[in-house]
Amino acid sequence: MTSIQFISIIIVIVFFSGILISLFLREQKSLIVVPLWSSAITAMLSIFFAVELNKSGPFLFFGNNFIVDQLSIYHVFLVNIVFLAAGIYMQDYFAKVEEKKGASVFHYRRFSMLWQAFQLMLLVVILSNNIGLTWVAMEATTILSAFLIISESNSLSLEAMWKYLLVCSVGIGLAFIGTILVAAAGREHEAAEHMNTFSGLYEHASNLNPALMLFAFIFIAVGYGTKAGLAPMHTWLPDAYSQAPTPVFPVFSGVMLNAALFVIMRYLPIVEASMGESGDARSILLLLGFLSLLFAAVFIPIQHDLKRLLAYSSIEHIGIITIGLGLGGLGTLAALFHCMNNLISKILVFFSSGSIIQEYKTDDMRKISGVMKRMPVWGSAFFVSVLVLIGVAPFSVFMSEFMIVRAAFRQGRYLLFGLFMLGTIAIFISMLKYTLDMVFKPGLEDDGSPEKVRLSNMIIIIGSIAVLLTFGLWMPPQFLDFLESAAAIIETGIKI
Amino acid sequence: MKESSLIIKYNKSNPTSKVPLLGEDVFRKKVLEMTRGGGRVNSFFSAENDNEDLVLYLIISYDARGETHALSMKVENKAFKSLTNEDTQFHLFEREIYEQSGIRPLGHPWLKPVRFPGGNAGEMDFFKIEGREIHEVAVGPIHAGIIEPGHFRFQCHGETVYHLETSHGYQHRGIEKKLTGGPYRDTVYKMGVIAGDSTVAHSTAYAQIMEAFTRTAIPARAQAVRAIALELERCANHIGDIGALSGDIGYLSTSAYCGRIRGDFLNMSALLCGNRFSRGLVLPGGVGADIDDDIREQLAARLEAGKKDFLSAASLLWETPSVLARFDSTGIISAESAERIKMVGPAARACGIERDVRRDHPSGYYHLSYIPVSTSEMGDVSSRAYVRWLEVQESIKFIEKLLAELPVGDSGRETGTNLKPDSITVSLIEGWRGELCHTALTDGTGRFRRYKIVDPSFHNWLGLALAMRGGQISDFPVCNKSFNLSYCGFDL
Amino acid sequence: MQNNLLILISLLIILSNIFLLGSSRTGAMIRGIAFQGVLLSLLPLFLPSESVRILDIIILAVLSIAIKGVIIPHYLRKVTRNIRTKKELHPYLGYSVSVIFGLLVSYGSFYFIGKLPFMYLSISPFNTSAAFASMIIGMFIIATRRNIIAQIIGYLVFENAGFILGISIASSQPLFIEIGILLDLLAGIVIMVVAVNHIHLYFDNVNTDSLERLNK
Amino acid sequence: MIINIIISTAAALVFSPLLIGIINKTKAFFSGRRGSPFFQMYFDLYRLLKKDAVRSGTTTIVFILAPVIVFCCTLAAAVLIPISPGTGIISFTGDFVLLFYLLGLARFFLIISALDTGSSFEGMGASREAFFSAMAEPVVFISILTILRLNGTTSFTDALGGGGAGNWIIISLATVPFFIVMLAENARIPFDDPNTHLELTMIHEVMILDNSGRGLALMEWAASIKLWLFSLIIVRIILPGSVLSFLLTFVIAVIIGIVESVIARTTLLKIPQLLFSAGIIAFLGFFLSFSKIFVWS
Repeated sequence: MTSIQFISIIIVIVFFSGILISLFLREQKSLIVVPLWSSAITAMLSIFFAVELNKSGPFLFFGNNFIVDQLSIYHVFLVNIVFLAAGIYMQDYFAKVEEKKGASVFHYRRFSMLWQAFQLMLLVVILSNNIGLTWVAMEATTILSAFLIISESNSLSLEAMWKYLLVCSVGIGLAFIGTILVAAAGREHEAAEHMNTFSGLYEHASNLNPALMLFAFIFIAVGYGTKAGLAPMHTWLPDAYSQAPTPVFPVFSGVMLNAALFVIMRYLPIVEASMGESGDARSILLLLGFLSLLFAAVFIPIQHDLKRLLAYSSIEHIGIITIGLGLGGLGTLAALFHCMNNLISKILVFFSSGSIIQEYKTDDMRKISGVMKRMPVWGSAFFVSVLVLIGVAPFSVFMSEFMIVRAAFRQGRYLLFGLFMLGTIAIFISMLKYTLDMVFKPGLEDDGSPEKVRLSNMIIIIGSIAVLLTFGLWMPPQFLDFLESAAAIIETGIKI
Repeated sequence: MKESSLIIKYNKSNPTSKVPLLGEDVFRKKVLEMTRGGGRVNSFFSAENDNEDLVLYLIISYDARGETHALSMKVENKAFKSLTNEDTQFHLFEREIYEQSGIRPLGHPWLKPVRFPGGNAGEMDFFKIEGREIHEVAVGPIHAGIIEPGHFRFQCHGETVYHLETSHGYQHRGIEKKLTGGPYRDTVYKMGVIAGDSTVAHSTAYAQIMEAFTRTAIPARAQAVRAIALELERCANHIGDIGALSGDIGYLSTSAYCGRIRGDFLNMSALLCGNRFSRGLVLPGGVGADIDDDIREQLAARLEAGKKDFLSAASLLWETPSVLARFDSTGIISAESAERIKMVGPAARACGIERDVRRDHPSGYYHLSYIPVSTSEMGDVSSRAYVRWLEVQESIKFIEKLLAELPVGDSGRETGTNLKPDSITVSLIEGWRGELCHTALTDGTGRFRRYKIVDPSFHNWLGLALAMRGGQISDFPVCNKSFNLSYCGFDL
Repeated sequence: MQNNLLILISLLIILSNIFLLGSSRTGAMIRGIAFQGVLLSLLPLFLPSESVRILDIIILAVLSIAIKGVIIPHYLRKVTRNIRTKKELHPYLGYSVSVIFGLLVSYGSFYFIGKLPFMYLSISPFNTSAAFASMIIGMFIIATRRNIIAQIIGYLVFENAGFILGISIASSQPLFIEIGILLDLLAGIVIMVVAVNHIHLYFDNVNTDSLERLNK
Repeated sequence: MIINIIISTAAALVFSPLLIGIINKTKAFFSGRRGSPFFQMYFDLYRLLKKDAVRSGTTTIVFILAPVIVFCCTLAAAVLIPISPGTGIISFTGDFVLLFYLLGLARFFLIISALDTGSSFEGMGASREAFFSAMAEPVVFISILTILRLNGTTSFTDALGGGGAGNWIIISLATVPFFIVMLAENARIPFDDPNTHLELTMIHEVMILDNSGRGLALMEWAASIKLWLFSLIIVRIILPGSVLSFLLTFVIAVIIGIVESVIARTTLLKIPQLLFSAGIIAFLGFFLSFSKIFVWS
């Protein structure tokens, strides 16, 4: 697989050169363009990977430290799409910020470098086959993203950063202990050489000590779950969201949370296989997922802060994905589908709300009203995105949620089904109420200046709405195939 | 009403008539206005004027502006309305006025003797806390160690101190009274023993007063020597205190070494003038001993050695956890309390208050050369020790600089014997314990009508009492040592 | 003898945990955590290891002593000096209670961890239970202390727990992963220290009481 | 038997003041002084014994008797410790209780003689002594129980007077807290400063503030015998099989000197914490002495 190695080297070079170029650039504008290119190139290359994958099936490279399969490529693609969208949005956002504050070049340079390093580390998390390497890269994302929160330096963002650092570090520490326990389970096995890789572990999963694996999975689920924002370890998330600059949101919400969940997806088949498909590990995920849904349902109605509201909505969706994983079967497919839907809707909602907040200079929802009149484009984008998020019918989020409900129903878990419906309905009502008030209630008089939306942003808005609608109404069969093979990896593990 | 106070120049005498003499109400209003505006009372005392009427003089200074004001008040019926209830810093001054002149501050909350000029020291109504479980511990006037006499009365509950009251007067020598009618030939020697460890500071204050009255300008070289002697005195005492503090907590090495190093610094003073406590060095008009090149080199060499020894011995303190654990949070006095009672010197600077006469009201060589103010923040024993540690280093640096740039010229000249009649002058000096304030008034014949001395201990004893509140009675010795206040300087 | 040494080190780790729980001064805590770091780094040297990896183990031990015993404590000491915090004021739980908690956790983990079904994997059950005790104690310190430096130290204790566990039951990680783990820890601490400096700048103190505006 | 008693008594009486001399010499060395001679305490005792005592008017017979009782009880306790293998005088189940209750009796008389003077300082000292010794006692008992378990015997003097050593980890877990308690019981830094003159901070010294002459000599001597007793116990715990191990008490004196030189005295508030920590170490040792992970050899 030399071509693959070649391409991955290109990716690494792209990132490192991006970081290095940032060191020498003096212009703020060019500084925020650089990350754009690196994510664009990587997104394109991930399509190449996907094509390669269709030809040859999953494969390892760089020894057996990295792995490419449908699951990882799916996530690589998603990650880079979000980074790309965020990169495009960033151009506009920072131009406006610049008018207000006049941040220094140093500021932008730091931001650009961190951004790319963060992106690179996320790629390592997703593509890594080595359980230790996964952990190391995950910890690195924690550290790097802490600086992204603080890029607007004030006392509140410091507080958020501190909480984020501490809670996530502890969470990652728990994941480390889980990783060690898995490694220990692998150690007693003959083929100890390969037992610190996901592929190797799955190969010998049935010989692993089941008690130890379950014990380890608890640590892993709680540890990486902290990073994913699963309740009750979610406490850092609303604070970090409310303080991070807008372009960073979807990266947090979509990418980092998904990446953390992705690691759990990697472990899930191994643990289940070692325990003879007893479903205990899935129950843990179900529990965490429902707790998240519950927390979101309780906290969303009492929020006044728009960013915090969206943070809790993130927790809800992560919870839904986890529930899907916990259900298994159709649920797994739905969970993967939901990953994408969630991500794209997050792009839409975060950018539109970010623009609203930037315009109104407050994130208190009680002070925002008449959005539709004042900024029709972003306003309608925001309204649509909220509709998507709460699962209104023709959009794809509805579809994936519906699939999960169906999976629960099919498995005869009626209590689960009921709870799920209750939670989503509570969130539906309260979010809709807030949004209607914000968007349609007559607000302060217009200051006359018409809303200016860049072409690139229009493309993001229209593109993401189109994708959401398309996938809601009609699933392309190639995509379904791809998704099914990715779900099969979660269900039955990697086969090489 | 506009010019209702006289701005005092430190090295000049001012006609007493220029000090505005106000009626009680105006005075009261004006004074409270000044204290609210950041004024700090340096001295408040009674004196007679030519008609043998009693007049209250108030010396008050603004540290931020570097100004010192004087104003006075006519007393009628030997009584005035107490200012203590409005501002705590008048408390002890008013007690002193009552004791010295019989002028009663009406409504004073705590009118008790200060120095017991008639004998019977210590016989008074101590503040008492009632309660079955409260017990009283009386310590002194005779102590187990070799220290000065003073009485402490603790109101305790178990080991916790609720209140400490200090009572002095066992060393009352009537110095102020003896100075009246002066200056005499022995006055300068009396100045040297107001507080035996602050000889240079008190002598310098006196010398500046004499120079102001006789309009003598003293050469820069003499001023430099005074500054060197003052800083040497500061070093010696601070080092001794750091040693004594570590001795109190049983930390032997620093205690033993600092004890010796203090001796080294005292010997440097001896090298300057032949006396380890610099007696007779500072004289009105100049200094009693000049620094020749030989002494200068020797002094520099000894200073270098002393500095090295001190740094190695005292830095141990900040590296030993058990020492820090003992010092930290022991005897805390908050910055608010310290500001309220207007503490001075290292004790105030340990609370984070930047108050240093050398910077705020410089005189002598401090006009020409700046010495940084060292502060710490916590207001506990640790901070007080730390401020001393910083100050010693600054002082050594200062002396080194002075030795290198010692101005050429005379070491002094004669002052005349004719003092300007009917004048007032004030001298503020930052002794090692803090600000000391000498105020002198001359009568029509050029003799001292009144010579008022305020030692830093006068401001700070109450600080010790406040620092003990809520503390452990077993912390008292180390807390007391961290203030290291003078008994005789208070008792005068 | 080797067994005894392992036990001694674990014992000292437990004692240092208890010391950390009981000490109120950040200086003392930093000393304690440095001591613990050095102890941990010595652990792999006493393992009955495959002789092939002896060089790896020595490199790891040296690196770990440098990072956990020297660099991190140095950083912490520097920031402590910088922000002039000396003492932890009123933790959420008293020191004696904390110490008793630490004792109970240590005894409890010794009792329960030994009963887990996979303990045959561990080199010494004593080490493993010390690791689990450290983990809980680390989280306890983070949760009950207001002082930020104390929280960082709690995090270090927690990380150390992972290190001990890794050594005592899964000693065959490749070297580069181990080094990555150490560097991650170092980077994490460095940014925490940077954060502390910033927090000090903005809040004028480093107690998390002042960090409570974002609650809800 | 008689010989043993004579040897133990003589050793306690003769060697104990030397311990104080060694400690002081060590401290002097660390603070760069020459220090008082090794035998200074003997001279002091001689001088004091020659002198008659001055008594405060408020004191009663208790105050007169106390020094004698304190001295006798401490000496009796010291004699119970075998100074080499096989020189134990008594041996029965729980004999260490007798030993420590003799010391307790001594302390009781020390306290009530201090209270007898009616001085507020001595009252404070007495209350501190009572409080801290109550905290120190359990630590001593736990460490001794650990030692008994290690030796598989129920008699402390048997455990000290022979038998084999156990696991050194557990022995150190018993000895370290015992050493800490020794510092507390003998009024050494960090618990108390034997050299201080500050009556408000003293614990032991303040209680004998009113004693003078012979009474003071007995009190001081008793204090040094107590130090001898504790250091002998430690030495016998570490090296129970050795004949000349009592000479190691001098090494312990040096260690005490070093400890006193490098750390400062702690605040009284922290003393319970310190003793508490000692108790934790002792308890850890006791707990481990039951555990099966140590392969006993």
